[in-house]
Amino acid sequence: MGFLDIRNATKSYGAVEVLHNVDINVEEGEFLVLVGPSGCGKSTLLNMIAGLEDITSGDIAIRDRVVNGVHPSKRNIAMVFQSYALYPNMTVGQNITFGLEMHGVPKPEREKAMAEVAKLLQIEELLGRKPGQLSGGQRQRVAMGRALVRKPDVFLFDEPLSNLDAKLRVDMRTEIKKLHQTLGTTIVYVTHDQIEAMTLSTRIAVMNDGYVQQLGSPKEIYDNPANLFVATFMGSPSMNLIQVKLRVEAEAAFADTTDDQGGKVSLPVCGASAALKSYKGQTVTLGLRPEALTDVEGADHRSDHVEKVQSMVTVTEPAGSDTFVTTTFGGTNCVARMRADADVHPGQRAEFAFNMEKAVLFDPKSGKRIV
Amino acid sequence: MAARAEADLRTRLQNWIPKLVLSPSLAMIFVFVYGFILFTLYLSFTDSRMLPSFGWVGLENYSKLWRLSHWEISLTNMGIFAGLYIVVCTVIGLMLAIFLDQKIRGEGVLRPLYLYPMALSFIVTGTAWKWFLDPGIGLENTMHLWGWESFSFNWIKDRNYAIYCLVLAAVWQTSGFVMAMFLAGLRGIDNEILKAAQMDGASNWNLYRRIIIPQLRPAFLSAFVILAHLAIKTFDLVIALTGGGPGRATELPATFMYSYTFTRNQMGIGAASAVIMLMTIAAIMIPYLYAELRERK
Amino acid sequence: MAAATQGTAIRTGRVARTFIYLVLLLFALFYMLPLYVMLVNSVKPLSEITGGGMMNLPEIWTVEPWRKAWSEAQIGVQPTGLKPYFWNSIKMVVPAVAMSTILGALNGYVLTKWRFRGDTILFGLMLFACFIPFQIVLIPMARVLGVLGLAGSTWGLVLVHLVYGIGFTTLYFRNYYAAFPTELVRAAQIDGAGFFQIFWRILLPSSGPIAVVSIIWQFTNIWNDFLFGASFAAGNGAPMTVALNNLVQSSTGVKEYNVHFAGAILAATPTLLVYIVAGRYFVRGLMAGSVKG
Amino acid sequence: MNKTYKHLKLSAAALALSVGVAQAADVEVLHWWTSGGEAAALNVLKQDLEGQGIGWQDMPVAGGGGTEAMTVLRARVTAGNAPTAVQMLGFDILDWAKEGALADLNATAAAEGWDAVVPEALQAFAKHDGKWISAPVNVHSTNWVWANKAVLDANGISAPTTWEEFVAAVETLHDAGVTAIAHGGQAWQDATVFDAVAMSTGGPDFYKAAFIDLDPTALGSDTMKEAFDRMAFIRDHVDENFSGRDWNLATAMVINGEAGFQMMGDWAKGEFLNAGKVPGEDFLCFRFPGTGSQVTFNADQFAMFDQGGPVSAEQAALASAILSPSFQSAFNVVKGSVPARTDVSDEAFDACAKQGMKDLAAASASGNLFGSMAHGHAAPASVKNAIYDVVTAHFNGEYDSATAVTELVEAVSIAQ
Repeated sequence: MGFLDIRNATKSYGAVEVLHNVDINVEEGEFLVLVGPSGCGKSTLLNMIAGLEDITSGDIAIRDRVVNGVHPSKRNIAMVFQSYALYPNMTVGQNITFGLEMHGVPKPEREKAMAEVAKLLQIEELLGRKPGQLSGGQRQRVAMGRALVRKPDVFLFDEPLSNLDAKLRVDMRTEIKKLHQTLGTTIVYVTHDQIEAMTLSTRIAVMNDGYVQQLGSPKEIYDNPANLFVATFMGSPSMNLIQVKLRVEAEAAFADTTDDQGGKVSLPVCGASAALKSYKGQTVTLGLRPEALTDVEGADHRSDHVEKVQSMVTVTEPAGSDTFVTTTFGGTNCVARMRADADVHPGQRAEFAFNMEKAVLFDPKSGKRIV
Repeated sequence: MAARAEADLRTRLQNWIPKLVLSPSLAMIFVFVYGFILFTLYLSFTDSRMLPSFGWVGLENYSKLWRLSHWEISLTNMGIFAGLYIVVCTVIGLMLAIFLDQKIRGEGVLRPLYLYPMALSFIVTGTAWKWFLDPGIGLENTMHLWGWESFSFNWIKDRNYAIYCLVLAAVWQTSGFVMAMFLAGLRGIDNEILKAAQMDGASNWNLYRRIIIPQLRPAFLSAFVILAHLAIKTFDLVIALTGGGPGRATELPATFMYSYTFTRNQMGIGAASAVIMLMTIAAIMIPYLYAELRERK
Repeated sequence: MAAATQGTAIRTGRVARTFIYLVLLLFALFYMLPLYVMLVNSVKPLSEITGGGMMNLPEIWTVEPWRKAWSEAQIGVQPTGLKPYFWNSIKMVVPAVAMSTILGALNGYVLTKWRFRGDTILFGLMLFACFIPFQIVLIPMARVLGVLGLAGSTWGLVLVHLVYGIGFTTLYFRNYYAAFPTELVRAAQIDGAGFFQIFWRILLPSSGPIAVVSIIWQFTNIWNDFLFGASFAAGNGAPMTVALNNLVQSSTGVKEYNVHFAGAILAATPTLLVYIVAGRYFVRGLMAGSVKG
Repeated sequence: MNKTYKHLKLSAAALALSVGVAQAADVEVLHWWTSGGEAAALNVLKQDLEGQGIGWQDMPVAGGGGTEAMTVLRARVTAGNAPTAVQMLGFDILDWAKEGALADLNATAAAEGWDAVVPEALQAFAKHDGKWISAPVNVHSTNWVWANKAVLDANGISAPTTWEEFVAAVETLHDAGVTAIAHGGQAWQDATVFDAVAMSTGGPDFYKAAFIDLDPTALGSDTMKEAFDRMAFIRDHVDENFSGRDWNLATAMVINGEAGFQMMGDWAKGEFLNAGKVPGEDFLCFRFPGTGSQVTFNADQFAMFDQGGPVSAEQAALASAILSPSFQSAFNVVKGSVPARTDVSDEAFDACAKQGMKDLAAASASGNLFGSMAHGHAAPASVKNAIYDVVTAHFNGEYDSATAVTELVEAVSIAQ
C-alpha cells in the first residue's frame, strides 16, 4: 500500500471511456511522471487525483484515505498549472498566500510561510508585483511557491515547463529536481516531453489512448520498452525499428535483414529466449536505439555483441557532441549516433556497428516486446 | 483497506451551488418568457378582445389575420426594413470601423460621437427626426433657405419611400454600435498576419477582402444577432416618426401587434400575430444558436 | 489591452487618408445632426421656432425652456417639471442594472466554469428569451406583478427589467468568461476557495471591461424604456420617460417645442453621460468578450 | 358580470390589503390631460376635492389620444390594482362596464338629477344596463370647420353651407394659389374629416346605419363611394406635406393664413385663442357644409372603477364635482368643448362655444346628435380602427373609392 494509490481508476464522459483501469501506487517521496502524447489521458488522471474531475469508477487514496468525492482543497495536495494560473489581480505575495488564507491560516503565519518559500525560490523581490509584470521563469517560480507554501502531501505538476523557452526549461528542470531532492516531497508530474520524464522522474508511467502502457523506472522504460509505442515515444531520436526475419539455428537466433543495396545482413540475437524462438521463420521488429548503432570506433567496448555492417550514408546531422547519421536497413530509415569526428559523408558507404546487447524485439502484430 | 471518505458536505454543496445560483434566473426566464409565450399561444386560440378571456375559437384569429391586408403590409415592411437595416448598418459599421482603425487622429472624439445615438431612445429624438425629415421645416426647407432650390427630400411623406426614412433613422441609431463591435474585432486581429500579407504584396483592398474581413466572422455574427433583435423589436421608432403612416405604409409587426392587442381590443388577433412573429424569430434564431453553441462546445 | 487605442499596421497613402478623414467627418456630422437640432432649438424662444429655420442658431438665446422643463412644466395636474421623475428613474435603474449585471455575471460564471449536462441548452433558452417582443408580455406580466403584490411599485419595475435583461447580461459574461482561463478557477479550488470566493476574488476583479459593456447596455435600455414604465409604475412613481412622454405628447393645447427639446435632452443626459464616461472602455469590453461569438 | 373580470376582481380584493388600491380618502386618477390648459383645468377639480379632504393621486399617461392610457389601464386592472377614476371615451366605457368593472353611480346621479340635464345621446355612453357608470366632463363636437377670415375675405368667399359651395370655395382658393385645406395626415384626423363628409353626403340616417349600426348595405352603398370620392377631392386640395402632421400644426397654417380651412374638432379653437385671434373677426367656425343641423360628438368622461364594494364616498364626491355646473363651466371654457350638461350658463364662453352649446341643445332635441365614429363614439375600438385603416389607406392613394368601399365592408366584418 503506497502513499498515493490509484486503484482501477476509470473515467468516462458519457459513453466514452477515456481512461481505462489505471493502477498506480506512488511511494512517499517518489517523483512519478505521467508521460504521453496529447489526449492520452495523463492530464485527466492528474485532475482526478486533484479532485478537479470525478472518478467514474475505482478509487484514489492519499495516505490511505480514499478521496473520491473529496473537495480538492481537502485532499492536501497542491498543483502547478501549465499556464501557472496566477491570479492576475493579486500580487505575487497574495497569490502565494491565497490558499493559506482560504484555509483560515492567521496572517502572521502566512507571512512567515511566504517568506520561507520566497527565500527558497529566490523571489523575495517579486512579492509586491502583479503577475503581469513577471517573466515566464518568474511566474513559474511563483506558481511553485504557491504550491510549496501549502506543504501538501502530494505535489501535482501539469506540464509546468512547456510554456518556457528551451534554455529556461532546462534550468527549471534542474531546479525542480533539486527541490525534490531537498524537500523529499511526493510529486506527480505530467508532461509530453520524454526528456523531462527521463531526467526528473524516479518512476515513469507512459500513457497512450487512456491506458498505462508501461510503469517503471526511467532505465527500465528506456532500455526495455514494453511495446512499440513506448519504444518510439521515449528517446530522441527515437528507436530504430527494422523489420527482420527470425532465423533459429540450434541455440542461436539471427535477425535477417538487408542493407541499402539489398545485400543480406544477418545479426545474431543474444540471449534468445524460448518465447523468441517460437517466432522462428516469422517477421519480427528489431528495435535498436541510435546510440546502439554507431561508428565502429564509437561502439561500446564492453559489449561482446557488436556487429559491423556496411551501408550507404544518406544524411549526416552534426549536433556538436554527436553526429546523427541516417542510413537504410531493411528498407527503413535508421538513425545512427556517431562520434562528432566520425569520418562519414553523405553518398558514401560507411561501416555501422550494431550493439546487439541493446537490441529488443517486438511482435509486429501486438506490438508487445518479445521477452 | 483504507476508510472510504464519503463526499463531504462542502463538496456536495459545491456541486449544487452552481445550479442553485442559476436557478432563479432560469425560473424567471421560464415563467416570464416561456410561460408568457405559452399564454400568448393560448390566447391566440381564444375570443379575447379587451381582456384575456377563455372562449376557444380554434384558428379563427389566424384566418382573420391572414385576411387583413394590414398584416401583409406589415410583414412586407418588416422584410424591407430588417433587410436594409441589417445590411446598411453592417456596411456602414464595418466601413467606419476600418477607417477609424487607420491610426486616425481624433479617434477618441469620433468614437463617442458615433456611439452616442445608441444611448438615446426615439422618445427623445423622435421629434428632432420628424422635423429633420419633414420637407416643410427640415432638411429640404433648410437646403432651400441655403439657396439650393431644387433640392427635394420628401420621403417621409411618400408612402413608397417612408419606410426608408425608418431605415435611415434606425441606421443612425445603431450603426455606431456596430462600428464599435467591428472595431473591437479589428483590434483583436494579429498585426503580424497583416505584416506578412503586406510583404506578400497584398494591396490594402485585398488585405481587407481576403484576410481581415474573413477573420471578423464572430463580429459579423454578433452584429447580426443584435441587429436582428433590434429590427424585430422596432416599435418606438415607428410611433415617433410616422405613426405607421403615411396611410399604413410603415406599419411593422410590432406596431401591428400592439395596435390589435391594445388599441383595437382584438387581443386574439394580436396574440395570433405575436405567435407568428415568434415563430419567425425562432426559425431564424434556432439554427443560428444551434450552430453557434454546438461549435463552441 | 493597450491595443484598444492603437490602429492596424496597415499603411495608407495621402489621398486615401484625406478621403478617410472626409468620410469620417461627414458621418460625425450625420450622427450629430439630431442632437444639434434638439440643442439649438431648446435655447430659442418659441416664437423663433414657429417662425421656421430649424437649423438656424437662435437670435435670442434663452435657458428658460430648460428651467421650465426641469422644474415647472406641466406633467400632470401639477406643474412639477421633470425633476421628481428623474429620481424615480434613478431609483429604478440603479438596482435593476446592478442586479441584472451581477446575476448575468454569476450565470456566465456557472455556464463556463461549472458546466453540467444540458447547460448549453439552458443558455440557448436564455438567449432566445432576449428576442421576446415586450408587447406580448404586458398583460400576463401585469397579472403576475399583481399576484406578487408588486404592481405599481418600483420593485415591480426592477423585477421586470431584471427578467428581460438577464438574457443579455448572461450572454456578455458567458462569452467573456469563456475566454477566462479555467486553470485559474482550478487553482483557486485547490487553494480552497469556494464557489463564491472564486467568483468574488478571482473572476470579478478581472471583469471590468465586460461589466462596462453590460452596464452600458442595461442602463440605456432600462432608462429609455417607456412601455413597462408607463404600465407598471404608479402615477407619482413614474420614470422619466413617462414624464417626458406626458410633456411631449400632450393631446391638445400649445406645443412648446423648445421646452420639449430641453426636456428630451434632460431625460437623455444620464445615458449620454454613461456613454461619454464609460464609452472609452466600451470597445475594450466588446473586444474582450462579446464579439467573440 | 363577465367571468374574466370577476376572476380578476376576486384576487384584487384578496390583495386589497397589501397593495395598490388608493388609500382611503384618496382618489387615483388616470388621465391624459397633460397640456398646460387641460392640466390647469383639471387642477380645479383637484382643489375642489382637496377642499373636501379627499387627496388626489395623479396618474397622467399621455399619448395617442388616450390609447396609451388605455393600455396602462388594462395592465393596472389585470394587476388587480385599478385606479379609482379613469378618463375614458365612448365605447371603452361600455366595454369596461360589460366586464362589470365599473362602479354604479346611480345614487349620485339620482340625487343630482343627471338624467334630466345630460343629453340622451351622451347618456348612451354614460349608462349601462340603466345604471350610471361614468361622469361626463364635456362634449366635443367634431364636425367643425375652422377658417381664416382674412383669407376667405380676400378671395370673396363666405362660409360655405353645402358641399357644392364648399367645392367652389376650395377651388377658388386653390386657383388663388392658397392651400385650400390644412390637414394633418394621421389616421384619426383623416377619419375626423371622413365623419363629417359621410354625414354630409348621406345625411344622419346613412351615418347612423353605416357607423353606428354597421349595416353592410350602408357601408357598401354608392353613397359610401360618393363619400370616398369627396375624400379624394379633399385629398387633392391639401398641401404636399400633410402626411404625419400634427393637427395643431395644421391649425397653425390656418392661423397664419397659409391655408383657408381646417376640419377639426372644437379643441382647435384653443390654438386660435392662444395665438390671440378673435372668433368672428380673425377666424370663423362653422359646421361642416351639409351638416348644419347635426352634431357629431365625443365626450370625455370619468369612469369609477369598482373597488370591490359599493361606490366609495370619494368616488361619489369626484363624480358629483365633475358634474357640478361650476366645474363644467370652468373646465370647458379652458378646454374649448362645451359642458356635458345642457343647463350650464353660457356666460363665460366665447362666440364659438356659445354657438356650440346652442347647436348641441338643438341637435339633442331634434335627434341629430350622433357619436363620432372617428372618436370612438359610434362603434367599438376594433371597428373604429378597421374603418381608420380603410379611410387612411384611401386618403393616401393606396386604392380608389370603389375598392375602398369593398375593403370597408370586409374590414368591418373582420373587426366585429
